[in-house]
Amino acid sequence: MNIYADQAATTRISETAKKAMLDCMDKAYGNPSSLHTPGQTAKEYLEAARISVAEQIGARPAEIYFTSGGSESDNQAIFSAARLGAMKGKRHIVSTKIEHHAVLHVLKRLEKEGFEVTYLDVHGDGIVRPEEVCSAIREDTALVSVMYANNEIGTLQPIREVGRICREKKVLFHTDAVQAAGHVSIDVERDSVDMLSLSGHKFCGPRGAGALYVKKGVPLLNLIEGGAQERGKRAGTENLPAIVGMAAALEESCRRMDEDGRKVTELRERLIDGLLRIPHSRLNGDRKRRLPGNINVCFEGIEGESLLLLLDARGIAASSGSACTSGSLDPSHVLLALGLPHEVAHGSLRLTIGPDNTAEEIDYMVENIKQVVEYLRNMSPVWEELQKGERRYVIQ
Amino acid sequence: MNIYADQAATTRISETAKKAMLDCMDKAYGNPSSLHTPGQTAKEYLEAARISVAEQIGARPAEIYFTSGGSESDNQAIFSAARLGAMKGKRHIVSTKIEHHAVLHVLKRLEKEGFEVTYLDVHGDGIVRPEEVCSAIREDTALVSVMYANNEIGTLQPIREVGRICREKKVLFHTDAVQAAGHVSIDVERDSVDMLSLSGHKFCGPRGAGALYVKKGVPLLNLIEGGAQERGKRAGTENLPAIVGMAAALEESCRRMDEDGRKVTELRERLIDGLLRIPHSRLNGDRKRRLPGNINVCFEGIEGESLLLLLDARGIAASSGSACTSGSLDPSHVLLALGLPHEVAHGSLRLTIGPDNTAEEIDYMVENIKQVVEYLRNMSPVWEELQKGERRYVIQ
Amino acid sequence: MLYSEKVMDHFTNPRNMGKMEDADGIGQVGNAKCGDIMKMYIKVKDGVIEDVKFNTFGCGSAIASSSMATEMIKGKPVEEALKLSNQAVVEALDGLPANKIHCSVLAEEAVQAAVEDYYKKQAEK
Amino acid sequence: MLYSEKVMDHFTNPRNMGKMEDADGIGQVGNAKCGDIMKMYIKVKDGVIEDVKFNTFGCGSAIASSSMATEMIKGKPVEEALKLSNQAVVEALDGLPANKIHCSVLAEEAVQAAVEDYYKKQAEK
Ligand SMILES: Cc1ncc(COP(=O)(O)O)c(C=O)c1O
Ligand SMILES: Cc1ncc(COP(=O)(O)O)c(C=O)c1O
Repeated sequence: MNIYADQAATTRISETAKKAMLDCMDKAYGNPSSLHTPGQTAKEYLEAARISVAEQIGARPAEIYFTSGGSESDNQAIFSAARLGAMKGKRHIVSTKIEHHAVLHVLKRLEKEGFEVTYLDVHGDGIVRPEEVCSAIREDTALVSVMYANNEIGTLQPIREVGRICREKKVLFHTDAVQAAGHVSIDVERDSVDMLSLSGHKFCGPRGAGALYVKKGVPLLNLIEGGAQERGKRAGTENLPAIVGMAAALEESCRRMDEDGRKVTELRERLIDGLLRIPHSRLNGDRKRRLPGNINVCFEGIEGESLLLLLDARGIAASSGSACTSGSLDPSHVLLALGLPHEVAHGSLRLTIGPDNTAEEIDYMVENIKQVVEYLRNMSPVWEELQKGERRYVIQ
Repeated sequence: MNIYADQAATTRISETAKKAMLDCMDKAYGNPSSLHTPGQTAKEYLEAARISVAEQIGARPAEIYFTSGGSESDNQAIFSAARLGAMKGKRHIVSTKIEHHAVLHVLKRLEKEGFEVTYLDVHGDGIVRPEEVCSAIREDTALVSVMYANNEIGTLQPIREVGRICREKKVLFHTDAVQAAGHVSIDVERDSVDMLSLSGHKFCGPRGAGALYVKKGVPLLNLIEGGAQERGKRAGTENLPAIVGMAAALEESCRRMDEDGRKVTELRERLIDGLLRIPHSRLNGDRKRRLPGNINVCFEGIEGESLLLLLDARGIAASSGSACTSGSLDPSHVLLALGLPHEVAHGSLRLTIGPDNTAEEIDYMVENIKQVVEYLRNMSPVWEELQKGERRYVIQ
Repeated sequence: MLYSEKVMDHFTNPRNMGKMEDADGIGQVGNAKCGDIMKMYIKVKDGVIEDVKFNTFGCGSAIASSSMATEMIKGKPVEEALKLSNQAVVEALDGLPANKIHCSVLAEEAVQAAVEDYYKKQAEK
Repeated sequence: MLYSEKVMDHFTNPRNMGKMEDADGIGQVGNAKCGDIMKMYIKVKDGVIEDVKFNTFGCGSAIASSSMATEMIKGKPVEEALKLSNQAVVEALDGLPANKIHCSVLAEEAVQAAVEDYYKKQAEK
């Protein structure tokens, strides 16, 4: 059996999105900046995609800027807000400990430039507390950036509450909704969001297209300078087939959201139940307030990369927050932010599923993960120490 | 007849590139950063594309960074060189008056930050003089950026000579080869280039993928921060299908370069000959040292946008350096750099053709352009003045 | 599309295009450097614009604006022609792109220049 | 692939994996915090490593390095085992990714620790 359970890394492109791309390559081969008919046809495709993407998140078309993906959207939003803030003497940013690197590494660079960043705790459940956002905001806060849903542990952040607080305090609010878009309901009005990032390939759209929502009236600086595309805010010939494919995928995902969400949540619960039957295992992140398709568990006494590779040998494609998968020495900053000790964080497994996964696949995964965990524990000197009582269990 | 003669704006994707993309979507759907088999397969596709692109320009695979397109490559190269230069007190840049906006607008922003930029003249023929590059270089020159081939008038710049000078003077040399790649021979070693930008959709590859060559040992700063993709220099999930499509298209273009170049040059000459038979018309840019597929002419007494729209009505998709096509008030900075007065620059027409264009199409274009120019001149008060002798002809 | 159907219609089939040998008033506005010149000819009889012609060097919307303006003033008393506003031209064309509004202004000015020229010539008679 | 075929072979079919009840020397190196612990058991007869076993908590290359190291010292005199270098392990595995070289170092250290433990126990006898 071959199971792709790493949909948070990237999804397979849907037939709908692929068809939209091919149609676009065929019929809208011109450059949207060109005045002739092929160019103007391309422009029509572009603006139709903009209307469609805007609709799915409750925005106006003129508030949507197309980018090359989630990382670029995050970079542009945060750098822009920071630089504009600095012009008014605001050099403080509020964010969380569990943001994606596309946010964290921008914040690190801003810190080097003299910005001060408050990284909010997410407690044991992986969820930021609105009241802590509130008290972190200062006179000189240029931006609050809190992700909509976490990519590792799937926790949904209280965006509506954070948005309301920022609106009240008149502080710019950005949310990285790369993992949320197409999976949970987003409404920039309801959520009081000023800037929002999303990325096509996380909801069965193509890679290479993303969007940045910027509320009307909120100024935006370029990350990429040059031509007048995207109303002068993002230079470069538009990646039209990917943009059109992304719009089609987002429309489809949002249309099916309720139905798919129910189905996937059910699969997720079945998977979590099965995995937690393995002794000394734990679910990372709040069980309820999480993305429909995210399962993140730790198994004490084993290391994630070897788990992952053995599962791969059995046809299961998964992910881990183990240090070894990242090339760094520390395991995932997200798992550490939950308060997990290093040795336990090394033993994490992330399964991210979608509506194309089946109950049969879930059961296959449970059974095989159980076997592999057992096998690895048998060869693990850490597990030996735990069993002999020479080391204390962290997970009971 | 429907003729696409705006290939410098964007090309139609080739069947080869499209097939490569579809194959990639199908077989390499994983994220190259993932450890499992689908991820590692994707990684193999990615590295194969890198090897292929490197080969076509005489580079090593480790010197190729994939980006979202030409604009991003230009931005990263120039911002990086400037910021690194500034750290050593070097705040001067040498470039030309005819660079693409993706270069010029970056330079404008750097000027605002206190950099000094020397914009070299390109004389009447649209070609920069190596000796002028040489004498413009100063002790504090951080970068020389000269495009390989111009996008409007197609002139080929003396990159080899400029490269040699920069190497001798130990100044970093970047070239925007977006219009050149796949059309004329590029070799980063032979040309002594330190950084080079290219963009997939200009040689029948897909939109949304570009590359930045950076010579081994030349430091590079990120434009987009985040994940560790592209050896930490360009964050964001790789747009793998587009990258793979670009590599396939570049390989094909380079393989066919000699044959196609001969064929296209012949078509170009036929087109130029035909158009120059129209009275008071001129070719912009040196006739010999130009891209095989570029024709740029001015017709005195008429305005480019109306010419363009009437040609479009006859099935000919072309471009113009007229102010009206850009939304600005001044006509193309490139035509002005040639020394053309505004009123003549307004009357420019750019036709950019490829190997899929035919001699029949060329003749159709000549005939129809002749008719439309005549029609527009008949309704032009400027033409009336010229004919009555109340205004002097600029083009004899 | 860049332009409304109306604009494209007036651009591709301009009304009243051409010169007029025995015009009672001629107005020319704009300059070639900026990319737009409009020349308007009017023939007036009993204070009414009996005929009108135009010549334009300029973009699609400049040509369409000239054409539309001539239609709007033909058969109208000169005083009324003087009141032709650029907004009226834009509306009649079902809109113009924001960066092309100046073309309609030029059309308004061309009409005014032609009428003023007519008045001047009348005064000289 | 991330790993060479050799690494994958030793990872998925580790040689000499398991515990040893009557080991003459046991070495344990690394720590769980860093994500790698190797424990190596040796049985020595007449100065020759007659049998060897390992247990490892760690990534694919850690497990493969342990496995390969055990194969390389099995049947060898203890002095020779002491000379086992991490480079030799890397070469035998047809290479390791740059950021995984530390796994081979750990394997070298685990062998040394086991041999030292054997010497110590011998001295205590
Ligand atoms: C010379 C030149 N440089 C840069 C670019 C920008 O490339 P892209 O539109 O792919 O970002 C273009 C084309 O638009 C170009 O012709
Ligand atoms: C939460 C989050 N933000 C940002 C990104 C970056 O998106 P992309 O890889 O499309 O640039 C990702 C995915 O990698 C993500 O999961």
